Amino acid sequence: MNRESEKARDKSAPRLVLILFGVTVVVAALLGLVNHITKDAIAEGKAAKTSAAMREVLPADDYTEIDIEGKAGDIVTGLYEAETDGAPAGWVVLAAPTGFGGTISMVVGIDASGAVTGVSITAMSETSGLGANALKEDFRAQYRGKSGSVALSKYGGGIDALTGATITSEAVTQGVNAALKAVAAISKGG
Amino acid sequence: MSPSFFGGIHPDDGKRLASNSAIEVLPPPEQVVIPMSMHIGAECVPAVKKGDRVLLGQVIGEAPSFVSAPIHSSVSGVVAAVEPRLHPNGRNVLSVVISNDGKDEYYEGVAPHEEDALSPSDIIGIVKAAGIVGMGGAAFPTHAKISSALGRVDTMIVNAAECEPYITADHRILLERPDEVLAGIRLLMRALGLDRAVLAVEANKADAIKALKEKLRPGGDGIRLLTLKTRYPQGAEKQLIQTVTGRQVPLGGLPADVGCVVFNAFTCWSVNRAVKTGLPAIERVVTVSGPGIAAPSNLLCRIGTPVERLISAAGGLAGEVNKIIMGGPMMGNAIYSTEVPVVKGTNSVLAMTKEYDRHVENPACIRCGRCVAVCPMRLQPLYLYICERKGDAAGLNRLNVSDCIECGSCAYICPGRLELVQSIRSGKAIARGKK
Amino acid sequence: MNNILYAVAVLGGLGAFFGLLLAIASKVFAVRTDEKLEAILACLSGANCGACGYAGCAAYAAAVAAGAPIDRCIPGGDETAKRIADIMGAAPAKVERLVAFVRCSGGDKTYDKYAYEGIKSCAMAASSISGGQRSCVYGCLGYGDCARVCPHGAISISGGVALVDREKCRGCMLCLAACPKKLIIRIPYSAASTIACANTDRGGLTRNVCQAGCLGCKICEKNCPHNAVHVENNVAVKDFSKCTNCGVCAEKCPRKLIKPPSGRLEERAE
Amino acid sequence: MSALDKERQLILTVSSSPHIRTGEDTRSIMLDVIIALLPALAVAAYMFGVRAILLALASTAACVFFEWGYRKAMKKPQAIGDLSAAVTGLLLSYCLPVTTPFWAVVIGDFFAIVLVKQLFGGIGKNFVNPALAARAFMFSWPVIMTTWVTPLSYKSFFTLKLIDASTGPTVDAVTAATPLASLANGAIPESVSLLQAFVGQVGGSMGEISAFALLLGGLYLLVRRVITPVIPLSYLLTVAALTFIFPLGGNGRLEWMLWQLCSGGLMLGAVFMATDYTTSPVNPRAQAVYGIGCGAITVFIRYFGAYVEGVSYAILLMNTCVWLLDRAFHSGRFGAARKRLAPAAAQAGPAPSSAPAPVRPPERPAEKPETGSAGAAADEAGKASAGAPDPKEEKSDE
Amino acid sequence: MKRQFKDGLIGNNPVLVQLLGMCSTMAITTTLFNGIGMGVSVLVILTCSNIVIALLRKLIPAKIRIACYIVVIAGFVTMVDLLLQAFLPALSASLGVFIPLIVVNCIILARAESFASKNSVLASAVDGVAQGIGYTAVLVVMCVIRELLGNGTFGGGLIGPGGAGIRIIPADYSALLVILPFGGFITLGCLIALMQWALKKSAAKAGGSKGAEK
Amino acid sequence: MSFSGILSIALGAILIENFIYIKFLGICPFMGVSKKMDTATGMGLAVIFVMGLASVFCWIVNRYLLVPLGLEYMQTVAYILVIAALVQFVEMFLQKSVPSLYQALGIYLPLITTNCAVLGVALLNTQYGYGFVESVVYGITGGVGFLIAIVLFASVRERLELTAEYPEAFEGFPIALISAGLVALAFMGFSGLKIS
Ligand SMILES: Cc1cc2nc3c(=O)[nH]c(=O)nc-3n(C[C@H](O)[C@H](O)[C@H](O)COP(=O)(O)O)c2cc1C
Ligand SMILES: Cc1cc2nc3c(=O)[nH]c(=O)nc-3n(C[C@H](O)[C@H](O)[C@H](O)COP(=O)(O)O)c2cc1C
Ligand SMILES: Cc1cc2nc3c(=O)[nH]c(=O)nc-3n(C[C@H](O)[C@H](O)[C@H](O)COP(=O)(O)O)c2cc1C
Ligand SMILES: Cc1cc2nc3c(=O)[nH]c(=O)nc-3n(C[C@H](O)[C@H](O)[C@H](O)CO)c2cc1C
Ligand code: SF4
Ligand code: SF4
Ligand code: SF4
Ligand code: SF4
Ligand code: FES
Repeated sequence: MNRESEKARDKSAPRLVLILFGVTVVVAALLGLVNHITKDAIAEGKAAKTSAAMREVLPADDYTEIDIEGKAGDIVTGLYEAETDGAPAGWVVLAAPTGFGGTISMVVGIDASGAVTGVSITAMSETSGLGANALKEDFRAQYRGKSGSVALSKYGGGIDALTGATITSEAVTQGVNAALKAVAAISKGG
Repeated sequence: MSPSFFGGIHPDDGKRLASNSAIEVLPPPEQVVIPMSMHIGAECVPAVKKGDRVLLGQVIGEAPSFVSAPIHSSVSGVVAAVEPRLHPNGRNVLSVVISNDGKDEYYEGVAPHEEDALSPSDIIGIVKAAGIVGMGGAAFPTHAKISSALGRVDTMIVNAAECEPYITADHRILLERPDEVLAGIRLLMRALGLDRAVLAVEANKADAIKALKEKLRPGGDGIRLLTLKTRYPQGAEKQLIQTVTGRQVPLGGLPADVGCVVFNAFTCWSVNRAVKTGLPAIERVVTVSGPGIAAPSNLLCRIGTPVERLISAAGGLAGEVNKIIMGGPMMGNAIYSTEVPVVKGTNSVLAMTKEYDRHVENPACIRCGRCVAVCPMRLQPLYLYICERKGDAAGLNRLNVSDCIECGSCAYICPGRLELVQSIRSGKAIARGKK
Repeated sequence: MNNILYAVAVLGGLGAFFGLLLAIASKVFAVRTDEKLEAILACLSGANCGACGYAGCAAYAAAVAAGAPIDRCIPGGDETAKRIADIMGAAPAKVERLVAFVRCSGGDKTYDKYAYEGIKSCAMAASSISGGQRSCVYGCLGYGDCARVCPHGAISISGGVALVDREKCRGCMLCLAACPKKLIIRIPYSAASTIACANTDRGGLTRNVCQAGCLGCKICEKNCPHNAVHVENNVAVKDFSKCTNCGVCAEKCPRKLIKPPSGRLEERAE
Repeated sequence: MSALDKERQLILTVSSSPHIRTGEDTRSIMLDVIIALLPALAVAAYMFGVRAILLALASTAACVFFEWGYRKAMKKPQAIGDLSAAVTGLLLSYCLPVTTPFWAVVIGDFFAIVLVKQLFGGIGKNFVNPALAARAFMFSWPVIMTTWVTPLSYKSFFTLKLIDASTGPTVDAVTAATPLASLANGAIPESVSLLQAFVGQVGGSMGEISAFALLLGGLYLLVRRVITPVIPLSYLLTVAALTFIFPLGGNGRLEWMLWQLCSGGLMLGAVFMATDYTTSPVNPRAQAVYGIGCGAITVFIRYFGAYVEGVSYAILLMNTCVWLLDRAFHSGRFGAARKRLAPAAAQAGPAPSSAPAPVRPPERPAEKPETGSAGAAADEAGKASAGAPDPKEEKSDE
Repeated sequence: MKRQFKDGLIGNNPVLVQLLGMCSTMAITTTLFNGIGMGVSVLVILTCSNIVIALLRKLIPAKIRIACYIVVIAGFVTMVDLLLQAFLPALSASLGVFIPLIVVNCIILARAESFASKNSVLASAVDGVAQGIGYTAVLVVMCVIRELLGNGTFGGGLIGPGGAGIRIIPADYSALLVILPFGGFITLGCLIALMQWALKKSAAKAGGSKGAEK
Repeated sequence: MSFSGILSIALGAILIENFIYIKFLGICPFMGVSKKMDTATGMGLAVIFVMGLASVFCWIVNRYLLVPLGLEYMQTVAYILVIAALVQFVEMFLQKSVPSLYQALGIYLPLITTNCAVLGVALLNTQYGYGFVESVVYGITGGVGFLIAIVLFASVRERLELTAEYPEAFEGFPIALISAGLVALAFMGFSGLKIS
């Protein structure tokens, strides 16, 4: 690099500002462009994922979000009322209990009678081979049809824990219970 | 619980081998080799040359400075050579070789002193002229030690611990000549202007303690007999002071800094002899012992006698001897030739057999921490070793390598068989070199 | 489209703001820096990756200016090292390549005064007793302190004596300081032969302790046509400024200890 | 050469002082550890059947083999004679469930010896405990590591079948929860009594179940001076104190504390693993701090962690602090605290004969040489041991 | 140019020799899919940023060059991030925060500083591709090893039933810890050791043959 | 922000999700500057400082600029710009005004700009949806986790440097990485910790 000329270039502070400004402006413009192109695809992807999960746990035509501010505990992060052909079909609850490796994002479907119709896990960082086995259908299927409250077998409930992953199992169970409770509160109140 | 020093070990003391052998006088050899360096301090300058006739007790090496001690002929005869000869320390050292004429003619200066008329400085003068050096191992000129302690100390300790295994020279002298040792102690007390002294003896010398007790004037003369727990290195100066007075010699300090001065028991005996008879340091008791000696003995022999003579006088070697040591097994030097002479500081000659050799080819530290637990100076030998191996001078200084007294407790105890003392010695040099 | 405008405005604003901030700060907080340091810094990769072991490029530049090795910038590689070398001063002028040489042929040709037990190190053995176990107190102890310090693996122990491989030796002379017997000297790489003995005792004494040692017989001295070999202190010494590598001395030496500086001991003896 | 030397053809040996060495060496120490471990193996065999012994033997053999193999491959001098690999093998098997399949044990042994120990240079050079690191690694197979057999539930002493990794325990013995699992939930186990837990009739890793047998082994090690009491005591006391002060689940303090002490790998860890020389500090004070650290982390993990057992991780974590601790807590320096002890007379200058300070009578205890520094308890513990480790010697009357 | 590629792969491999970008190398190498995804993302970003920086190298003053480089790099990273989110959401989810963190991946800035800022556009582009391939290769090797030992499968996220990879070791025998952080450290350590061994060996060979020539 | 909330964020950042041993963020400086204990300490302290600072400013930029304008997708660019400029600013400031502190900490600053941990903490703050206090706590305690990790590791490396004898091929980074792996193994003891 030619140091003499570099020094000369360094002299003016406004120049510094201008160049940095220029670079950032160009980058920002490009980013804005890319964002413009991808924005919809990203949003769609996200929505599709959640709605797919919702549809999986409780098939319905339409889901409307219900305000649950203060009515459910920390674990429940969202509640939707499901409708099929305009008739209420039950509720879909988004829950986020804490497992072994952090938050587990899950979706619980509950029908009008208050029984669980399905459990789906949308994001988790449990150990693969252990806690991650909670993604498997046979574990989640255990919750189907349960109502009131659920518990692991070792506490006298009907849910068999995953081998070597009691903590994950407990967390999922906790999520389902929170969902059931939230729905109970809503349906009573509403 | 009696006060004691920190750490230490309990090796098998092996003293039973020689402790019951009375001191025998070894006839002087046909030729003595007297090195010009037998003490800490400046090497002496030969005062004779080849062909000179010398008499028993005549000065043959003159002390060039204050911290040094003159050297005397231990026989009468003719100087056969003045040349470098093998010294117990393994190096060739300028020595005066004298052919003994067997007559033991005394030099005229050798005459008894009028004991009661002596002033403290007269006593110091006699000690200096007699070339007495510490007989406990370090061979520091005794007159220099007295002078530097004058007026600074309140306690004189006589070191009769003799904690090194096998050695029984001090033990025998205490048992056989308790009067002379006590007289020497009183002389030193007079020289220092003290009216108290502690005579410290390890508990494993029961008979000597009994003999001393009988000779001590009850209450009269200020000498207190103290029985010490048998534990190595009980006799090391700093540890002994700690045991006796509870004081710790400060870092880099001298005993006088805590008001103490220490003399070995045999040193006291030599002082007494120099005053009573005028004989300088030409003789000493040497224990010849160890598992490889046929008839372990305590021999009173002339300085300059070849070790070979001592061994044959003690019945020769027995068993598979692989090592001969001058000094104790913990701190002594292994020698490779039995030609080397007895010097002033030689308190024993030991022959060790193969089964005592526990050296291993590939030592490995297992971090058991025993070396730390036994180090009387509270050092961490394993870390010193590591730093020395890496040549890390800063690390060695941080770990105070210079505090080590080379007592060998750590290497003795080490189950990994590390050569800790050897490494630490080299570590001291590294630390000094790159401070 | 609005979105893109916002983006441009915000990011551009941030850029301008921080640009300004730094521009002002660099005026306000200007610190006079060392020219050389700046120059070195400019050579470094600037990645601040820490691979050099220092706390970033600036720290390493400072260390280099203070004398640290110049080849630690891993992303920068050789090229950077070269450029730093330029800044740090001209490379040393070409000089005669020097290599190390061990002046001893004893080893197995001496006998042991005693069996040594302890740390396997020349310094240890030598400082232990009587200058080591070998009968010759001048000779190589064979525990390889020199080999351990050699960063280029140029020294091996052969026949009980340390031997420098002239091809591998880079002349750093670390081994010189490591040898407690001070046996290692520098010789020109091109030297065809050198006297491999350092025993300064008289011939008779030497013969007693070593079957290979220099006897001080002066045959080499007498035969050297260039006056390059002299016996001093009972041992032959070569003056390389005069030696023409003619090889006469090596041929005439009755003990065959004037040897080429590398190759295995056995080969050398031939 | 003197005539004597010539006559006897003596080639003497020269070496540095000291010239005598204690009879104890690494091998004898390791042998003592193995002996001390035997009672626990006996209890394991009684409770779980012959498989316990087989597992221990297999693990030991594999460790010794890997140690031999690595050093052979690397052309290093052999060192299996020091028996440290055998200790590692034995201890690793002790902290595994008795049903662990042999292939898993062998992988664990490989990990312990090759990756943790020999890669760093072998005995004395590794910085974490090989057996414990291997156990942590074996949590790769959590099902294997958390399948517990009920003691004495085998049908025949010789026929405890292996568990099959894929199908879980297909044992002809019953699996059981360990007391720890219950304690982790704040409940004192109901199915077993404290006495059973103490002697070892509980589920758990094969070598850890019997606090009694382990204490017996620990006592042997103490008597033989292989270990000093500092680490085990500071470790156990810390756990005892913390669990006594903070009982969970509204349980009685004393009962809760005793259960905590007798459960899981605590005794095994405190007596045999935290004391591993290589991975623990050498300075007594540092050892006390190390023990306290192990205790605190153990309780912390037991109370708050995902794992019901914290011992192995606590020790591993403290292993990494050893160098720091040894540096920070060494035991003072001889003569460093002298000013206080120097007699007045010595400073008063000359005229000692006129007023000599009396010699201290030896009965008076010496003042503590160190200045009382932080961690008085640690200090005391350190001192207690400082005297202790004088190794047992050949008695002088032998 | 051939040399540049060889350097990128072996002689001057960004991870194994320059020891850069270790965070992502250890963090995300749990399935082949992750490895390839990350590797290609870095390759693209590295190449683009190298090109742009080589273009701008004459323009940018020294004082703010790091800031400018970072902004450029961050721009590309964000673009890749957005594109992934839009079109490969699964990959985006599994790489998580490590995609935006490519900004601070030392490799990219290091190449910008030490290469692109001093060389022509073409050379810089080649450098980006070569170094990117070197990085990707290491990631792939790490992934294959860790996925195989830790999960018992090959090609996770890409092939096999449901993208779970082809099972090679039965699930119950695979050593879970190899795909945990611990395994990342150990695997990378062993790989670098292997590299050092190989480089040394080849250097010795080269040195040996040189010696023989003499 | 309750005390227990803060405690659990802190414990999480220091022990459970240690930036180095579990999250793998900031490995480059961790490996580069862990040979000696004192430099490791300096580095650790500097990281705490920068991570705290980054958390504060990035939170402000995000909350008051990006979110209101719907520009969340520009987080990465904005954050790195903020961090780079801030660090450089602080460095200049220290060098001129507090040279002693600059000597102790400042020299580590450039190394930190391009460190995954700092950008990581800003991005994670946003991802976790942390408020201002939480962000600051997470930033600082994440740095504390880094400090603990690097100091412990430096002590291990000092020990290895002095005592270990490993095969030549493992010289340098390989043995360091394997040692770090073993420390990470020990840190797994904290995984899944729950403070209730
Ligand atoms: C590497 C590793 C990963 C783990 N991952 C999980 C997990 O994802 N989920 C979980 O609940 N427990 C996990 N654990 C914890 C234990 O497997 C388990 O919680 C504990 O041993 C109690 O298990 P149990 O009660 O199911 O027998 C993990 C443990 C280890 C060693
Ligand atoms: C260089 C030197 C100077 C000494 N100066 C004195 C001194 O002035 N006064 C004194 O009483 N002792 C002095 N000593 C003797 C020591 O205190 C000690 O008695 C001697 O080293 C022997 O101790 P040891 O056998 O325990 O090693 C000195 C020693 C040495 C090496
Ligand atoms: C480890 C060690 C052990 C010692 N053991 C004794 C001993 O047992 N008896 C003895 O008189 N001196 C022993 N000394 C020497 C003393 O420290 C000290 O030098 C001597 O008592 C001073 O007296 P002196 O000058 O009259 O020799 C030992 C020294 C050391 C370092
Ligand atoms: C008291 C004592 C305890 C030991 N504990 C262990 C241990 O817990 N784990 C282990 O692998 N080795 C242990 N060993 C054996 C050996 O010291 C260990 O493998 C070293 O770590 C090897 O360097 C022990 C040895 C002793 C003497
Ligand atoms: S006694 Fe030996 S093995 Fe034990 S710690 Fe000290 S040096 Fe190491
Ligand atoms: S030789 Fe030195 S380090 Fe060893 S125990 Fe004695 S004083 Fe301590
Ligand atoms: S240490 Fe240096 S001078 Fe000596 S042989 Fe090796 S490279 Fe040559
Ligand atoms: S040359 Fe010197 S350092 Fe090398 S082996 Fe010989 S004596 Fe030792
Ligand atoms: S890649 Fe993370 S700090 Fe370098």
